[in-house]
Amino acid sequence: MSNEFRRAFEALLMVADEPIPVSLCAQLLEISQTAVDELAESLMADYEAADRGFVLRRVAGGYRLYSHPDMAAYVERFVLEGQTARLSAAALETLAIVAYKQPISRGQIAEVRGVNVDSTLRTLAIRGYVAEIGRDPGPGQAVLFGTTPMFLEKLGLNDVSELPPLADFVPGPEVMAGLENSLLATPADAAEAAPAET
Amino acid sequence: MSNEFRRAFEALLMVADEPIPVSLCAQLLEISQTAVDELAESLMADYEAADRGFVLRRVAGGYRLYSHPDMAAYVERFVLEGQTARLSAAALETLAIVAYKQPISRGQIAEVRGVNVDSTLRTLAIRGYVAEIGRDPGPGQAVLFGTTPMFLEKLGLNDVSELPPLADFVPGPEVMAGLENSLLATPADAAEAAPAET
Amino acid sequence: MPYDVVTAVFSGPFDLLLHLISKDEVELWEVNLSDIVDAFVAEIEQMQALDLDVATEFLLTAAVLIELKTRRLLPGRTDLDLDDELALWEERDLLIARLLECKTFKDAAQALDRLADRAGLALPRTAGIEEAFLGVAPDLLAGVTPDQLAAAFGRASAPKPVPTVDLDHVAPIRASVADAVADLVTRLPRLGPTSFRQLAAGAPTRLDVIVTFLALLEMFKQGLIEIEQSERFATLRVEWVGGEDPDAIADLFVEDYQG
Repeated sequence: MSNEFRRAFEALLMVADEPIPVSLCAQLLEISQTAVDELAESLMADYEAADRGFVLRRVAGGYRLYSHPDMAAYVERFVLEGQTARLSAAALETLAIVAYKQPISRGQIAEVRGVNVDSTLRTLAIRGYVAEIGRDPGPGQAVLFGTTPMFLEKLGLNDVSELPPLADFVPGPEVMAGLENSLLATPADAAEAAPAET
Repeated sequence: MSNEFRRAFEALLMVADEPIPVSLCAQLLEISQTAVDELAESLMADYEAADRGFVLRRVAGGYRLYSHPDMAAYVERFVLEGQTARLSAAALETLAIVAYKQPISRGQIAEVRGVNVDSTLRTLAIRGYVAEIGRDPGPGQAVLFGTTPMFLEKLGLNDVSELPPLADFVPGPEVMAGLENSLLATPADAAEAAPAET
Repeated sequence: MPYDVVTAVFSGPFDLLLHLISKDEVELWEVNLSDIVDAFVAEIEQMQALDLDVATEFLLTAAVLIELKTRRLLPGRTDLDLDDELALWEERDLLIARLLECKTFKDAAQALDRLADRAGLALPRTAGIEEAFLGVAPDLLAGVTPDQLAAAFGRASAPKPVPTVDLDHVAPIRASVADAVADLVTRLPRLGPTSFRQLAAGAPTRLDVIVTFLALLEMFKQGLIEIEQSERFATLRVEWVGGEDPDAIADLFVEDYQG
């Protein structure tokens, strides 16, 4: 099997978040599905022979790279001690925007928050709190996000309609005045004012 | 370097969705940061020697796996999302000013650009290239902006010190002389220096 | 906003001026200052909808350019005050320094763009934690109540504090431009044809000279005055063409500037 196809296949596997269907592999590499399977098998053998810390698996009709089961203990520690072990205040805000404004696109969330939300959304999606629930019919067909049944379950809700009404939280005039004053706030004040969400 | 550490490192890289900070690698593998760097370097060489379709890179202070740049054509066909729109010239120039002069206030950027930069800064923040990184301790306590880890990632840099030196872009004496001649103030000088003018 | 339309083409006054100077890149020094100044002013005139805050730097740059042009066109200036002369040179050097800085960052921006292009050929792995490990992962929503979520939404969607724009250097000029317009609107009809030099003769400071420029520029734009140059190397003549009721016009202007 040509080196070019092998390298291209590896590149695709590296950037894929989910198993890539065999048919899609074949289409992207412009080879037959049988050739894809052969390529995958030789790669699997390759990785095993080189004693890599990852494996290539065929799952649900597609191919995906996984961490090697032998290394599970390290991965578990990573999950527990890594950066994704906490829900930051920023992540909670992003989740709240998805919950109240769903369906909503990545760009719309970023507009509201004024910062890039790619990695936060990814974390929330990996954890199963939010998911893609559709596509914007407009040009660009942006992915639209919404909350999942797991999210509702974690918050003890039956339905998003049970979320507290927003009117209660629309800032009143005194908050607006406070905002204006906050221009003069010191960094220390600002840190205090932002509740430490975990 | 032990095979176990190498495999564990590869397994971690497989499940990370952002660069894994060197310190976290060291903590999880229970080896020194120097050892992590050595491990990473040997892996990079390893992947290159085996002509893999992916590369290991050190970006924004951590390690992360990427598809090989040679395979960009295949990967682009596959990953339609995340292909971010190009930054406008104005946004790029503002970004350059922030990158080279950080931490820098809105007013200081506006001074260099000669225009109000509020909307440009907001775009850069939403795109994740810049963020508020502090407050000027002086009167007014202006918000100070700096570049983000995502900026480093998008540029493939480990650290802002890897930016090409600003001195490389300072126009040469011929541009200086050209500008001076173009903006000559006195008719006498003009006559001398610009005989072609009619 | 019209401001954005303008900046889409030229991201600032220095950018615009650089563009005008190096348009005929062949021989930088053969560019005619008069042409540059005319083109620059023409560009500003297209920014009519631009509010003065945004336009200030454009106008200040224009003022320096116009003065440079005026000086260059004036023959035999033995009568000129040495302080004035030095001040103009300072203005010019400052402008050149800013143009150089602008060019430096323009070129740096292109280098960053190239770096990003190159880095963009490699895409990062984003798969994240595998399903098998999600059971181990700490519950990120543990202890989070619906009310906390609503509060988080309130924080996220609350209007951000309006960014403070440093107007310290603008504010006094704004006031003075309005004053200068008001002043000129009453003076000019009585003076008949005059020259910029005469008008600025009594100006106590550099700032007042610039403000007079800005005021004339604005009045020219509004069709209240004619600015003309009878021949090369002649003085810039200024003449009132705005009609008979200066008081009403003056009021209008002051409002315009402060609104």
